[in-house]
Amino acid sequence: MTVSEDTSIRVDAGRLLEWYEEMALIRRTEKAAYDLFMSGEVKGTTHLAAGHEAVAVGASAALREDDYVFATYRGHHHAIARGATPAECLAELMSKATGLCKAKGGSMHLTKADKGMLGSYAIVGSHLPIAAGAAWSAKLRGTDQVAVAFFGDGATNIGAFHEAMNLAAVWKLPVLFVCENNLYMEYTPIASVTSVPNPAADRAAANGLPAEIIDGNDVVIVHDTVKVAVERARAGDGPTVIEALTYRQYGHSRADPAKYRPADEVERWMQRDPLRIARDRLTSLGVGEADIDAADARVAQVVDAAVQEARDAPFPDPAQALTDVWADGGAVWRN
Amino acid sequence: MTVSEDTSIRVDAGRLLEWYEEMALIRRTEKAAYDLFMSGEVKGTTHLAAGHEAVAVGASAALREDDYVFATYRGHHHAIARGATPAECLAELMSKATGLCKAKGGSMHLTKADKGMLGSYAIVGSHLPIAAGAAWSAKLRGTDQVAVAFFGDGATNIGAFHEAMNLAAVWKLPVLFVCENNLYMEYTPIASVTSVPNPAADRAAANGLPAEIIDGNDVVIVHDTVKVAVERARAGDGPTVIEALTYRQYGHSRADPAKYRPADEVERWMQRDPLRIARDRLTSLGVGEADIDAADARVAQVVDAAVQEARDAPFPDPAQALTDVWADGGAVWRN
Amino acid sequence: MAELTTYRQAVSDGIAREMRRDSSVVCLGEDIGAAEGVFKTTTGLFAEFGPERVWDTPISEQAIVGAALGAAMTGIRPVAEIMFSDFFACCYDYLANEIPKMRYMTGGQVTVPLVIRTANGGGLGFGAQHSQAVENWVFTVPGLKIAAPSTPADVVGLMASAIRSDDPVIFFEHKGLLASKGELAPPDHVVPLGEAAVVRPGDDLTIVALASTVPTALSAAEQLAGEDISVEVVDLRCLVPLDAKAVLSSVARTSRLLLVEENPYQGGWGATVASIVADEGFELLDAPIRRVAAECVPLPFADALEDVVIPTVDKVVDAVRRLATF
Amino acid sequence: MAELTTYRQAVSDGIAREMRRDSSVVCLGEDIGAAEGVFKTTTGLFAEFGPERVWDTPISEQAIVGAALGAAMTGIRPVAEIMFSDFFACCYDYLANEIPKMRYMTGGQVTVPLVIRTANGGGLGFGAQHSQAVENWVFTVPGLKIAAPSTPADVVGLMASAIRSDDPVIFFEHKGLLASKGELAPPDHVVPLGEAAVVRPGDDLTIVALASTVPTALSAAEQLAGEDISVEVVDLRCLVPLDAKAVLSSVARTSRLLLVEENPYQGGWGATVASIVADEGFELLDAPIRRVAAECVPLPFADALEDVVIPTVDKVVDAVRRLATF
Ligand SMILES: Cc1ncc(C[n+]2csc(CCOP(=O)(O)OP(=O)(O)O)c2C)c(N)n1
Ligand SMILES: Cc1ncc(C[n+]2csc(CCOP(=O)(O)OP(=O)(O)O)c2C)c(N)n1
Ligand SMILES: [Mg+2]
Ligand SMILES: [Mg+2]
Repeated sequence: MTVSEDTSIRVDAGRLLEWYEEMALIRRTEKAAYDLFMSGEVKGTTHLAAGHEAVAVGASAALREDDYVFATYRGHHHAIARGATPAECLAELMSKATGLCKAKGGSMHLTKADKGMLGSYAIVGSHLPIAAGAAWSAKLRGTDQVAVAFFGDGATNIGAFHEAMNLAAVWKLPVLFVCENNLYMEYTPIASVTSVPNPAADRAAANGLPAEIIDGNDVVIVHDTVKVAVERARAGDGPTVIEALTYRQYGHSRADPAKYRPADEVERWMQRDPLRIARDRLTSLGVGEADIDAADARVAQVVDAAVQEARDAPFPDPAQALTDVWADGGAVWRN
Repeated sequence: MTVSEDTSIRVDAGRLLEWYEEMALIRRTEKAAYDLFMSGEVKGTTHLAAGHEAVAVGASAALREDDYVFATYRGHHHAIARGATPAECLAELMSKATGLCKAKGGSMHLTKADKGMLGSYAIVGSHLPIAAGAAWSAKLRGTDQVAVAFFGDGATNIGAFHEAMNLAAVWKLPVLFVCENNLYMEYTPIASVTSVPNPAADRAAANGLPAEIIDGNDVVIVHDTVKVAVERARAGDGPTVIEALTYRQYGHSRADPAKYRPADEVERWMQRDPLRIARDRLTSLGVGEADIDAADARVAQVVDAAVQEARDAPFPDPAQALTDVWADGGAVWRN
Repeated sequence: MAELTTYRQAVSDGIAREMRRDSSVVCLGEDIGAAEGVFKTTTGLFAEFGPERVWDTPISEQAIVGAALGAAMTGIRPVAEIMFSDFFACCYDYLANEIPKMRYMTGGQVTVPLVIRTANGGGLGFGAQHSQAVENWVFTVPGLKIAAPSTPADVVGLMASAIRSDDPVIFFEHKGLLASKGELAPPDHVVPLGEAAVVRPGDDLTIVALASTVPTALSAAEQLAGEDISVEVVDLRCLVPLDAKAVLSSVARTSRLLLVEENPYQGGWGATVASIVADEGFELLDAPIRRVAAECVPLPFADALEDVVIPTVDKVVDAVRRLATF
Repeated sequence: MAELTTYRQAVSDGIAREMRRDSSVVCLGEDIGAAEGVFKTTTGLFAEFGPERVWDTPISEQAIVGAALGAAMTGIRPVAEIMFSDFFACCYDYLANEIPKMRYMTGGQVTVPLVIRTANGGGLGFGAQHSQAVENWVFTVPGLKIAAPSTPADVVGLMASAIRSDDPVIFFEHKGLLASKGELAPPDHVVPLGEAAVVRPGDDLTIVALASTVPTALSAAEQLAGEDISVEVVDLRCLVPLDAKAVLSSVARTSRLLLVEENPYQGGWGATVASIVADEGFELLDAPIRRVAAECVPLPFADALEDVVIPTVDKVVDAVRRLATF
């Protein structure tokens, strides 16, 4: 790993504690999602982002309320970081009417439009041009909003990534391309199918874009890097590619035990758990263990209540299946 | 233009005269195609490669008979350089039964499979992965054949280019990506929609590939550059990206007068006509004007005869419309 | 008589009218700006609205349509051009998986008011990869509205509806009709999406046609009138919403149905219309439902071959004759 | 009784049998090697044939299918996997414009012996972008053969034909059937492309089904037998070549036709079959042709919603009852 830990970073302890709590909230929600999947209460599939929390929370903290975020099927952390509640996320996963998308989307499609979380996309790379389009829209409307697209290392080998970067560069769009490089596609190591060592960052120059490779498990580093890139974007200086190195703590999806990963690699990365890194930073900033534990306790309460709330929620009315296709709310395609 | 003319290049005069004649043959065929289009004998559209001859002839001279070539809708020069006769090319353009593709393909789809000219592709960029596949096949079969894909500057912004380069690099495929950078897409300057100055070459490093930017109007330079890249490929050292700077002498297609190009730019490039450059080289190698003129005269005769032959050929039997879909020769999709 | 204009000019006019009405309408596509489009269907737009409203793009169909989607989600009404409809295949993920599903998958959170315009169909001798009529490609995907006008006035009227629509609309401009002429649309002309037009009334048989096959059907009908066969021609104008009622009520009177489609028979749009009539109109029918569609082969280049493949007036006349005497 | 195996296992077996027969058969796709495929449909291949015959690819659907095409043109018989059939949209240019047109456009110079396999259809709760049944997408394009087996034995038999075919074949493996069991295919089992199977004989009504809708139709038929309605179930097995004769000859006996399709009604494959019967079988029919297809909406995530959208045994039973008494 080429990440050098920057110990000169300064951060306000109070703010960092908030970030810690937010990361803990995501972690606990993912754990709940896992348990619910294993118990059969979540059907289909689910791609957990445990381990990736620092990317979502650090980036989100550097954004404005009216900025746009685009995520992948592994997107629970981004939904929560943008303000979706664990209850509405879990309800979506559990096929409940109170889900974020009324149980029409599912785990892979969490969307919270009124918080600028413009969707989780399940076709790898598809959202990169869409994010560029949202940034183009901001430019056209003369707002100084920024769009951020989060994507996996695997997405860097698909054509849409290249097209999106080029268009965004030519049009100088206020968009950030943030890669969550967790070393794997589904089960295949990204290095075995990629022509360059840094799948996202090494492609930036091909479109005249600046790139940063950072420790994606350190929320402070993520925040600070994204902040600079956001400022560039708002100033009209165009897109930035950020490659955040991170690791997933569960398998790729469903019950994948991720046996294809060497034990020592897993061990090494577990040592670099984003929650642990944040906790260490907090302690070194003088925050007491009790305060941190209190955050954990609050989170546990919220998520436990969320599970209950989602469990208690009703399944959707079957009639809902035939709504929401058109802007008039209906689904009529013929007379 | 960043091309530095390398005067140290050595080439056999006899060989160069052959190349000159081949280029002249292409030029004259393109002129015939233009005239036939203007007179209504060629319908639809046609994209002439006059001005690009050095790329086709130089590259082809560096290839073996059993190597593979993939071209675009602007591909007459590659078909001829690989051994298609002007008569069969023009017959195809003129919708005649004797056309290369039995008048099923047309100007944009010249193919001469038995000479390894595996097609002209009219969807920008589509052939780049296909060429990679032919190279993969050579590798699988343990031959040391090489595949060469020729494409325009405009094709460098489409996703398939990126996907093809990455796959070819990861699998170390014996494929060359040769860009004919003629500064324009259809009517739009490539620089206005591309994020880097050298649309092909500047993308190579993003896939760990070496790149060369060369004078695409000098057949000797093209030959020598391609030769080195082919040797690399045959040796198992993988793909090379070559960006050959060139210019089209007609408009984009059909009767396009190309008014969008500044007069001085056109003038500058006409000065750098590949035939003129080759002629100058020949003269400086001591070949007499008479010998060169004799080549021109031979070419004129061949092409004039080809026009006549194509004119005299019959239109296809309408029944041919319902053949050649399946390998059994037929087109039956139901019983 | 009203002033005449070309179908080609109607495209530019239709877009310009909406761009004047609504500053959130923005165009993007390859060579659409100063070059005014390779089919000259964006003539005058760059001059009138400038580079802030008319954007030239790289050859990046995914980026074009993807960016249009992102913009549509966030307050813009993009009108994206895909130069030839065959290139829908290069951005089909957006057409099939993203745009039509966005609103539904988000439980109605996001609305997608965009138009994707494209030059569709054959007849200009562009060969297998530049001549396809692909309305049926997008017809396989619920969530897209689909317009395919056959006259200049309908181009303007449907363009108005398409651009004003809060739903995504795929707008097919037929290459073979670009040079054709028809009445100029009056000011504020709006044709609602999903209303077929009876473009020629008749009693003996109903032809349902779309875009290029409308003039083909009309020519056939004219010829058949001389043989005392009275053909009603219904121009569907849209595939979604589909005006099935118009078809069924015409068949209720004529008892005979012929569909004329430019797309290949297999998987063609006419099959769906036929299946609706074979179900809901079964008792109305006095004869088989027939379809004159393209042969199931790629489009050949030579005219002599193309005529064998695509629907022609002769084929339609022949089919009607046989059906009328069934 | 013959040994049982799963549909999932039959996929690997079918491929392995051909790889043993012919060393020019080579597989490529995402996670198909050591990982043995995300659906475990390439189990054992990497172990048996090694990295020279089983290639892991990047997430580059265009490169996968494009490379398969280039290899097929030059002496290899590639078997490419597209993980979910929804991702056909990401490489649709190859499926629609390149592969099916190659032979024709070159006047027969080039042959394209390739197979593209994919996990198709719903029933596993994967939501709108991972659950579509998209046989109808490729059915719009002449030049592709299309197989969609419903039993393990057919998987093996059709896989043999597909891989041996000198034409491009799109091979749909249904996700909802992967865990289902059926008879093991005997050695050298080959099912020709384009032959439908009457999987349950009956007299009162014909159901034409494909892949997942075959078991649905069979369950419905079983239930209806208790009501003295005798249903014949025809498993099409392929869409191209289409065994229209099998459908027509069944309808010739039953006089009633119901099509059961997983794809949406608009643009569904059943519409084409319906239109053939409404034309060539018109005089055979005693009742309307009906189609039980998916509703024209994206596929919702929740089971409670999905059941409203997709064909179910109840819907089929209900449709048959109404048709039988028409
Ligand atoms: C176009 C496309 N191809 C394949 C897939 C199947 N798929 C889903 S996730 C995945 C791996 C993606 O890896 P990466 O981008 O690194 O993201 P991660 O899952 O590691 O977060 C694949 C191949 C898909 N969803 N879309
Ligand atoms: C995917 C796709 N998009 C658009 C087009 C339309 N088109 C044909 S040629 C062309 C310009 C291509 O420019 P370039 O690649 O530089 O090649 P050149 O014509 O200059 O040789 C365009 C946009 C196409 N054929 N395919
Ligand atoms: Mg990853
Ligand atoms: Mg060019």
